[in-house]
Amino acid sequence: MYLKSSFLSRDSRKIGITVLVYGVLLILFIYPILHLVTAAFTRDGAFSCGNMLEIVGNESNLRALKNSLVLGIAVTAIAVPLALVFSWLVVRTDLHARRFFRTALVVPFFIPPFIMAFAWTRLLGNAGYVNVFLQNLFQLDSPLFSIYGAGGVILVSVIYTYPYSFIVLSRSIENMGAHLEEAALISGAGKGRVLRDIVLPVLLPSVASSAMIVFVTTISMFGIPALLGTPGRFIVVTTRIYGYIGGFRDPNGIGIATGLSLLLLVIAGMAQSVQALMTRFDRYSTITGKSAPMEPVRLGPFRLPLTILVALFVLMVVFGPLAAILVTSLTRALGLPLSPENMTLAHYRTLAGMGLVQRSFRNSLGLAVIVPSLITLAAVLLVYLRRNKRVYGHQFIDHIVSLPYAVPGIVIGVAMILSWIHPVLGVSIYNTIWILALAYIVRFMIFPMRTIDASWKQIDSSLEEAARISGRKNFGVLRDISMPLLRSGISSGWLLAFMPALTELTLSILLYSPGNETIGVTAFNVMEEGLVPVAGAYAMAIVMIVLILQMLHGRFFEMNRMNKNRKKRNYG
Amino acid sequence: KEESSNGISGTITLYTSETLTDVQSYVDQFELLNPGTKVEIFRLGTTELTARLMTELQAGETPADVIWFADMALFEQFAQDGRLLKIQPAEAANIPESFVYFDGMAYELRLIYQIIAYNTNLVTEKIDSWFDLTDERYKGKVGSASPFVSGATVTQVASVINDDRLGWDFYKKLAANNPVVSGGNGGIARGIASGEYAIGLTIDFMARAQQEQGSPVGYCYQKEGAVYVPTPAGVMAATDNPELSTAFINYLMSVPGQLQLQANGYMPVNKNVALPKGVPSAADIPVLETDWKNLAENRESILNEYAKIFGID
Amino acid sequence: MAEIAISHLRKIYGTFTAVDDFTLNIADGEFVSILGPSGCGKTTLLRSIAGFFSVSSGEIRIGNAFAASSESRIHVPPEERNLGMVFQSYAVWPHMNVFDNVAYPLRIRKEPAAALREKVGSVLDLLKLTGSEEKYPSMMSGGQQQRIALGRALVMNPDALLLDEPLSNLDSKLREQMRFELKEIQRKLKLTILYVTHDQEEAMAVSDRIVLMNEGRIRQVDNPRDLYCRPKNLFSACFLGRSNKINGIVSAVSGNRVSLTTSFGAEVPLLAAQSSAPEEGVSATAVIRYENAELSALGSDDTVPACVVVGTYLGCYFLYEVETSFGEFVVHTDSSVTYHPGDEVFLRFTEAFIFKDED
Amino acid sequence: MAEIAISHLRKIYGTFTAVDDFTLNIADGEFVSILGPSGCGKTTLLRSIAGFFSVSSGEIRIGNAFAASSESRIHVPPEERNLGMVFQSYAVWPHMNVFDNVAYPLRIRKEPAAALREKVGSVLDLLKLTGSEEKYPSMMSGGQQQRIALGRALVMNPDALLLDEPLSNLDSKLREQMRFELKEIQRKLKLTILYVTHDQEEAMAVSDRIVLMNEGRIRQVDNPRDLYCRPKNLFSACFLGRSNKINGIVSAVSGNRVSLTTSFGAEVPLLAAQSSAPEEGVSATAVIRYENAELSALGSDDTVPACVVVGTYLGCYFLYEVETSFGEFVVHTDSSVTYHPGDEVFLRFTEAFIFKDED
Ligand SMILES: Nc1ncnc2c1ncn2[C@@H]1O[C@H](COP(=O)(O)OP(=O)(O)OP(=O)(O)O)[C@@H](O)[C@H]1O
Ligand SMILES: Nc1ncnc2c1ncn2[C@@H]1O[C@H](COP(=O)(O)OP(=O)(O)OP(=O)(O)O)[C@@H](O)[C@H]1O
Ligand SMILES: [Mg+2]
Ligand SMILES: [Mg+2]
Repeated sequence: MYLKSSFLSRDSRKIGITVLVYGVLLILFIYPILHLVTAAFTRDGAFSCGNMLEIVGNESNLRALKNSLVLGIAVTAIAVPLALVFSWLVVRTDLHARRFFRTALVVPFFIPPFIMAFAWTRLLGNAGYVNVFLQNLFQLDSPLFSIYGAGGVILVSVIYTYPYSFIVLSRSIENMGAHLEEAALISGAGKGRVLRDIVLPVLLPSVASSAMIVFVTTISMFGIPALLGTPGRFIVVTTRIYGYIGGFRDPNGIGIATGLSLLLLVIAGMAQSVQALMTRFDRYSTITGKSAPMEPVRLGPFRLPLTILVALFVLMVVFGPLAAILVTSLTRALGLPLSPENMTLAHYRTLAGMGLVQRSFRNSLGLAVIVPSLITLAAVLLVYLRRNKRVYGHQFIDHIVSLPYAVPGIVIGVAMILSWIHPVLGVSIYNTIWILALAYIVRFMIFPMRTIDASWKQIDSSLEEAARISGRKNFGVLRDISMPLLRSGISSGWLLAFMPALTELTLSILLYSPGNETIGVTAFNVMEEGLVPVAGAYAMAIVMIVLILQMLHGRFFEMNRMNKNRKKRNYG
Repeated sequence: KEESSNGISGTITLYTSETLTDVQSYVDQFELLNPGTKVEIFRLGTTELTARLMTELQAGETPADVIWFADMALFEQFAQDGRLLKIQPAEAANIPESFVYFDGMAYELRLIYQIIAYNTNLVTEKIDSWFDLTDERYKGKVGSASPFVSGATVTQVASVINDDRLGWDFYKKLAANNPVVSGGNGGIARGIASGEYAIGLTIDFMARAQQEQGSPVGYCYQKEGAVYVPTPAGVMAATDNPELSTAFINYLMSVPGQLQLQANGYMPVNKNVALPKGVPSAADIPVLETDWKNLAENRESILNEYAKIFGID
Repeated sequence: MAEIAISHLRKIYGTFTAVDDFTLNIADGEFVSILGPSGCGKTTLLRSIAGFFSVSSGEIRIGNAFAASSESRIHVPPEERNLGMVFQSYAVWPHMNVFDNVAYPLRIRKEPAAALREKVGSVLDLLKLTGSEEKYPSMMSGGQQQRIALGRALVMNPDALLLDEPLSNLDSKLREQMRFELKEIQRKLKLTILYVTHDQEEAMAVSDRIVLMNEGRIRQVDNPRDLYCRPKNLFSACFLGRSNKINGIVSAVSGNRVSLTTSFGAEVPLLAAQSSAPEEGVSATAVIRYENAELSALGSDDTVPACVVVGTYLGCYFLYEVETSFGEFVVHTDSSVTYHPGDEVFLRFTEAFIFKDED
Repeated sequence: MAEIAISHLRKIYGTFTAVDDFTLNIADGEFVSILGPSGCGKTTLLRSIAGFFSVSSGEIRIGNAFAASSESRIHVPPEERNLGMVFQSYAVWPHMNVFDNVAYPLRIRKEPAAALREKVGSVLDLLKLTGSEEKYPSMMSGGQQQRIALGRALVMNPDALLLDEPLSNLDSKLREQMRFELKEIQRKLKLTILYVTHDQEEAMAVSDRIVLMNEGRIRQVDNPRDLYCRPKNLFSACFLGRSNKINGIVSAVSGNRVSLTTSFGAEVPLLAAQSSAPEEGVSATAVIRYENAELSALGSDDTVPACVVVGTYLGCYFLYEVETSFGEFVVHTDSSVTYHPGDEVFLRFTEAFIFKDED
């Protein structure tokens, strides 16, 4: 009977799919990580727990571990709520100029982190514009405050990470029909309560996912803690890791470094589990079979004050650093007072002159288009298989794909070298651009996985069921119903992967090869030359290009949104 | 396939932490002088460079033919492990004996020192001593690279603790002035130029570069002695093109190469090449004695001690 | 405890006018139902009163304060209007269990825990949801979810309740109990209730007044009985109850005896309801409710012959479809007498609403 | 074009049994309605037939092939069952406009464009949605969205249709037309239809058979008339129609004349419906439909005195609440005669369903 056969083939297909999926995950994700594990548990060629013992035996490491955790938690606890409030304001309310704010608030994400860090020292450092201004204002002989230390690291990290959450949340809030909020309003809840009692918990999947991303980003980040933390005696695990790799020349350096990285992996794994645990129920359908209209919530008397607050934030956090970078890129040389005669466009000319720069733009743009598209597609399929239990052990997939993002770039870089330096299956990708592509795929897979999984949790299953009862088969349903409804998750996942793929540094610098320089590497080298103004110009160029892309993408997006609004089309 | 006059040809890869444009200028000239040759530059900061090199070696192969960066200890280790090729470039005759390391496995190509630089807008007093760094006036405005990032600073530590005028006490005093210990020398130079730090320890040519760009930067060779930062260059034993590799190092020691270096603001080693203007000769620069042996043996404990003093452990 | 005064309300979506020039005063403690075809603007009306969007024009007063006024650009936010509402789409919160959903309005009002538990408990009891407190909406049936929504509105005692088809997914038993309870609560608390429903009988049973809407406009406002017995226009006559329509020329009028000549030339003797007064010669439409015609085995001067096509049993009565000289006709008789397809019968019209056709 | 055979179906959610030991054979082309209190398992039943989850036990055959069987671990996915379904929660796709929503099933079947446009057009026309083709669901009213869902099910011609309260949010006029159309389509295409509704009259009007469910189990399956006139148990008697309940001891039985003595000692003279045969002396419950009692001004031996409490006007008839010696009682009379609160009247019972109480 055809029924029976179809039933049997289902089972065998499941086995096939499982083998395929885990095969790929094994090669791409687990194999490199295994190198780290072996490195961590090896001493002069033999298995040993020496590294681990040494790690836990050294209270500096433990302190660093504590700091990393504190940092991660603090940053997550600040950045995510901030992002949620902003998302709600710019998407669901009648805030003034919300379209503009919506773009502006993402800009910090477009500035390469190490340049961002430099910009912040220019702003808030001892000789930063702000401090200098205040000093002159109050006639102080020493700077008013310092960004060196835990406070500074947290501040800048928050500013650096909130866009991750904002990008995810602002999109998923779009799918939330008005009626859930309206029901709370009519029950007498004020705007704040609506946000806390309804929006936050209903969007929990997206909130938790973005929190997870922010947390992992923070604990595995090197640039900011190194630049702002070390001077303030605030040492985190990643700084230690770099110390072991760079500073000591003792043969166990790498081993201990990877050992520490494994600790980060474990922490990230826990975060992943917490996130999964928080959102294990199906209580979050915001996209249901009954569409609700989406009137923006009216802020009433708060409208103007809130607009001003957001504007101030944008001014300080977004345009502040941009301005700092712009000024730097226009001054003839560092440290010269800001006066017309010190201004020049020479650095931009220098930049345009460098063949290297153009080459790296080409390389990076290529990577930044291919990689996100690939992994977003892959993520859709993976999440689909996982949700429909088409693979055995589906619960492990999430953990596996988030591993490579949890360790500092330099470490995963080392792992990638060890994995791919020799030809695998006859193909050698080492010293080609493809090792970079591969590394990015492995490292950024977590983004689309998390965002798509989250927005899938918000689709009411009846919508897919309706397609199936209409006679559509699995992937048909995926294409016709799920994918369009996943729009938010897909686009945010793509964007989250796009930026780092464009400007990634720590990983690329280990894996690039002559001829395959990336924007990050080149910008970094230019910086190293002491050609700071040129680096500034470089950063401005990057931001400009990304903004233009974003505009186009936005235009396109706008267009959808506009005719969406014209037809008052939206999900809920 | 065309061959250059002296019969060398092919492609080699150079691993270096020298600044990119400088290296590029040497390579361009070299390729011009030796048509049919190609030198691929792989430029990284010392930390990443060593990390990559070590990893590659651990995995059993590296594309590197010539290596050139400021990590004497690593070179020493390589020399012992026989990872370096013993070469006799003709030009070696023109450079002082002291700059030939591990009898011909590595060579010094130009001299750099870690010195004290300062921002001329913020520092008006005459600066000439290590102890200017411990001056109350500059509390919180002193910058220094971290030994966990900068090989030069490791050398510095090994030298300072070896000098009885300074020693660990100096660092304790310095720490009391709570300096900013972070990143590499490049960052410190930038910081000084931008005024982030009033004064700090960095490499002389970096200070010079900032000066040339027009930044308000001054520098001095400490009267107690600057830190001489050896930056060896050598040929990997595993290279598949020893001739070209040797030729490249030979070029760097030759007059044209040294002139190029000098033009970039470095102190040449070739006795037939004059110093850049405004730069004292190596003879006139007091230098601290570096205890390489101690460093090689107690590197970890030394760095830990340093880290403890500056609270960056 | 508030009257609601709506005047010249208009709501335009893009180019589409959903509610148009809507003026209505709802007295304090009055129970007003809104009837109208699907898509006529009922929900939009309720949403404007709740204040989820600013009206395109017109004004709304709740109690004696302006809630919304387009010209003086007033807009009181929903949370300050102290209204209760049941959404047509339930809008139960997926992340809260039944208890929390219902308790929410009280939590907002900082109700002490004990009183809260007690109130919610009694409401859930009333809604037959006791025992499901811990369940989440996704584990509830459609009707149960609707009851959660209802409970949420009942538990708070607002000035006025806006109910948008609150019982549409409940079985008739439950529905009847609920509407009875609603009526009780309203009497007790003197609630003003604006009630949207598609169940005419329900509307008749509970309402003080019924508003009949079509295409965003009011067609008639009256107490149930007058609305049913004295429809002011063709729409009202047709929309309420179930009826037959006959088009023709008024051929003779004596008192309320009217005879209509259809296009097929058939003579139809009718008893005009007092509400409508046709003149001879005009072309008119007669609306005859199913129950305003009788079938009998023997004819007389005021009957027309007919032939039974089919009879449908509807519990307490029969519905007969008969064939006449002027087309199909449906009659509604109690289940005592039964006819069979093909029976020759006679049709008497006891009351008809006759309206002059406007052309 | 397929019969559906369900045997011993059971669906358990965690610990809660939503459908229990459900056995039913639906003939090819039969129109079966499901009535039952909210939360009794109707939707769950439909969803098991559709195949959205695997049943806990029992089996389902569609046509002559197994669709689901717990012991032989068969589960045919929904897309291979060729059924049409209207979801209680509509399940209209928010990202498709009205036309695309309705056209989707045809697109899957690779319907040629012209035929597709034509079919969808006619369905939309039937649903009074013409002109809204381009609108998106969020711009539609509740009822309009429900019609989209209905259209999607009607446009494809499946072997069987599963309709879950498909008309609950439509006004009565539209509802009547729709159910008429449904019946037509079913007749034309010989569709098998499983129809969930809360509107008993609707069920009566359209169904060949009605399934009465309670708490996941079948209580009675019958054709509308028998179900209404011959309830097999107290639940059926009470659930269908609207009725009064009287508890008491059967004090006298002669033929179908039964008199019941209530706890207050009141004597109630009843006419037992043939379906139920009580014996003397047992305690029993009598169910008397509103329409199975009459009010008259003058009494006789088979009447009991009563006093009018309140009369409610319900369009085609009156509902009188009267006070009797055995409590409140509701009667249902046509609107010809009217009584007023306080009037002394007499109550006659024309038919009662009497069931022995099980204890
Ligand atoms: N956001 C919108 N954009 C455009 N038109 C809309 C929008 N919302 C509703 N409409 C239209 O306004 C009209 C009234 O909608 P409303 O929901 O008030 O109808 P309703 O009377 O509640 O109908 P139902 O009884 O089906 O719920 C409908 O024709 C609908 O198509
Ligand atoms: N996922 C679930 N988990 C637990 N219980 C559930 C779940 N879904 C439904 N139920 C319970 O199963 C019972 C039957 O649900 P179902 O939706 O079939 O009722 P229904 O007959 O359709 O009611 P209604 O007429 O209100 O739609 C309900 O009591 C409901 O609480
Ligand atoms: Mg509505
Ligand atoms: Mg249901």
